[in-house]
Amino acid sequence: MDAAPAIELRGVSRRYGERWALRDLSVTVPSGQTLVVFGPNGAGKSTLLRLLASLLRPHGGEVTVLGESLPRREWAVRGRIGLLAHDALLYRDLSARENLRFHARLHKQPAARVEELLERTRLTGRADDPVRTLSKGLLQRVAVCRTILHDPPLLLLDEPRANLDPAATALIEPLIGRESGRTRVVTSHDPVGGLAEADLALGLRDGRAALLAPAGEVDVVAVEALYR
Amino acid sequence: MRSREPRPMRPTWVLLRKDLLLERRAPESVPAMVLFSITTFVLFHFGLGRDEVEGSLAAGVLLVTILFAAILGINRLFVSEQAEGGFDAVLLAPIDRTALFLSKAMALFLFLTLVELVAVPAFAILLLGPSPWDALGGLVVVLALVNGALALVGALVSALAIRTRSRDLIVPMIGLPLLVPALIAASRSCAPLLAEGGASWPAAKWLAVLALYDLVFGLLAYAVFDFLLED
Amino acid sequence: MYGKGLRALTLATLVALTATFALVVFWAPNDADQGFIQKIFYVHVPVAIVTLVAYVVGGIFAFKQLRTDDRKWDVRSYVVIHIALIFNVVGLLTGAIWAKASWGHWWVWDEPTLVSFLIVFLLYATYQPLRFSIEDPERQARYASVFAVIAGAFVPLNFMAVRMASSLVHPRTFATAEGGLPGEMMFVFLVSLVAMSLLFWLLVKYEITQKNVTWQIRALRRRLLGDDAVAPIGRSAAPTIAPEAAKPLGQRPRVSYENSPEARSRGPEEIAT
Amino acid sequence: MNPLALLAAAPAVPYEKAGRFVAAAFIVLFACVLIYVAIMATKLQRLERDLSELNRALDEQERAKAAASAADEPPVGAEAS
Repeated sequence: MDAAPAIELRGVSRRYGERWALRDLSVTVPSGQTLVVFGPNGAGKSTLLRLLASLLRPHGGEVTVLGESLPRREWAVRGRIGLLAHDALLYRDLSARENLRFHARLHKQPAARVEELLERTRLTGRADDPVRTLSKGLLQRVAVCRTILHDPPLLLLDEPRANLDPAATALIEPLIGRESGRTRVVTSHDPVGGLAEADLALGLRDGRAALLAPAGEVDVVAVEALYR
Repeated sequence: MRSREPRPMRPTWVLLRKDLLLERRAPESVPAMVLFSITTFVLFHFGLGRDEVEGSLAAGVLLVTILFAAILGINRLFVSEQAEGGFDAVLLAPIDRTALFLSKAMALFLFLTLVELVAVPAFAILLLGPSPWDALGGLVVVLALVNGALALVGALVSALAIRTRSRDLIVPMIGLPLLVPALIAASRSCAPLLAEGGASWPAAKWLAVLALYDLVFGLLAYAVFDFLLED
Repeated sequence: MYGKGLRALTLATLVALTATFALVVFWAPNDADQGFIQKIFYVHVPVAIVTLVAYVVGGIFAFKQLRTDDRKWDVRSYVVIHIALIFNVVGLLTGAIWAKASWGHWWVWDEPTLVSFLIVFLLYATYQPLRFSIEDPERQARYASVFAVIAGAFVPLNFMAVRMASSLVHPRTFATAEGGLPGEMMFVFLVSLVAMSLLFWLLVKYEITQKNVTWQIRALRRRLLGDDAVAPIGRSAAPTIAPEAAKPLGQRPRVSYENSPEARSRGPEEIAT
Repeated sequence: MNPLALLAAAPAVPYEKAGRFVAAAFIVLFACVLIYVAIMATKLQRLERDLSELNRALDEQERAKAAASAADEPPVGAEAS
């Protein structure tokens, strides 16, 4: 991991018509660390993730991800970011293996990588059934495989543990958890769990940074205040 | 399972393979277009009150049917992307985004060819007066150019419409007027082919207009397609 | 600041229009074969030319909006196409009247300009429904610009295809083959063309000024009565965000490449298309 | 050539069949332009109403501010005036 911070936001804002989805946000995340983002729905969490993933262009301020300034050099960060959002980005009529093969070809990864990930998440049994027949938990596991298929240095996870049972969570922890050693931005509604895995905590409220401090200095009460 | 490392296929082929696999796995566009075409021939029979058609009338019936069948296909083109939030999958990949446009245009071209393999013989049997055999060569050329126009304009209009609210209205509303020049040139080229006295090669100027149309709208669509995916 | 040239432009249009009508009715010689009916031509053809040129200009403004992402081009493109649509209706009606006057029925399919005019009208009539069906103003501007660029390129192509398809019944207004127009007619035609162009430009400037005033009042209300007093913008086909408020994103990289590793090592320069 | 002579020399405007069409064409042009002006007029009215509303709001704010500043002024100020 190069010494330069993985993410640097200075005065970043994003507008939706006349409403500000993100307003004047400045955050720096050193590489290898985890930023956990708290905040009620509509506070701008998903907007922040999509902005970091170069899917949304900033309407103000500077965004530097993995040393590349967006949106000018957005092609340079493509393929180096793993986004796990509510949409699984999988084609319902194709099987898990076909989906992952498709993503592997898009990211120029060998087919062996797909097989390795299927085994690590114990999906080989259901790998050839159409994705639409899989339960939500299995679907999330396939989505996790798709997220880290191209070994991205930066992970953007939107409530990764939603509808996952403890067994599945244990399975994907080494892949997208802290011990994966990647820089991670995780959105969460669970103050205790979120703070536990965070190096840096960011509280968003109406698109502004209501709370920004290292995880150690933030207590659960401050996080819950965001939701009131 | 293939043992050797897959050659890094150009992104266009990767996307096209996926579209063809999707259509094979859950066929929805091609059968619908085929059935629609044949039903339309029956409607034309009763609508025009004629057992046989030839010359420019035959060209018109065939091409209008293909045009409207294509509208069905165009409407379904990006649905698989939109449904799964699939656009993000392509936008996140380190590929040139116009590969999506090229792959969708090629997919529609192949679907249209498949449909015409069934629809044209059906048309010949049901409605066409003169025998189609000697017209076959010319028909293949004209229909290839028409499929090109439908695929290029269709892919762009479909991408334009897919992320709006009234998407299946926008496609015919914008697509049909845009395709009028292509239809004019195509029907004027097909008319001599299906003429009563025997097929004669279409006038070169109409084929040129059709080719020019494909070229202009192909390049234009290729240039502006990226803007549709940005946010 | 949009409205400063408005008064002068209105006067110029007034002078040009009255001159046109005076010349047409009192001075222009009657056409040899069509007689007095030919006078409709002094309204129909200039309006037709202004409409087609306006559609192409709307396409050019849209292309600039795509290139610079500056919303003022979107406003101009929208207004130009909006007024061109109105002129298109006038062109169609006067064309139909001329067809009735000289050939006896309201619609003549052999008449290329009239037919291509109808097709172009059908296409551009979908411009506002398309804008209306997109909520996010950013995307609305971008999708409308893509449409305008495509439709702008469509206009000449359509005109060519339709003209080739129909036998040439339409009197060639300036074809030099039959010696074209005698001097006086050409002069009146040019005056009329100038008048119609000025009228078009006046209406465009008028609408842009009106939109600008509406935005300024909205901003003033926001400053005076605070954010909640401002009614949320309903869905509208017209651009709803003032160009100044939506700061342009500046030049966007139009870089195409095979895949990221080579691209990064090669560090391609920004290709300004 | 004084205007009167010009008028006299003008060709008569035939008002039977042909003339009516030409007149119709010009009327269509004017009709569309006037319809457009009418639409813009309604928008102008709405603008005028908004503007007057804003003026009233500004007056109220100034009155409120004036009242507020008068209220919290120390008594000294009161005797002096």
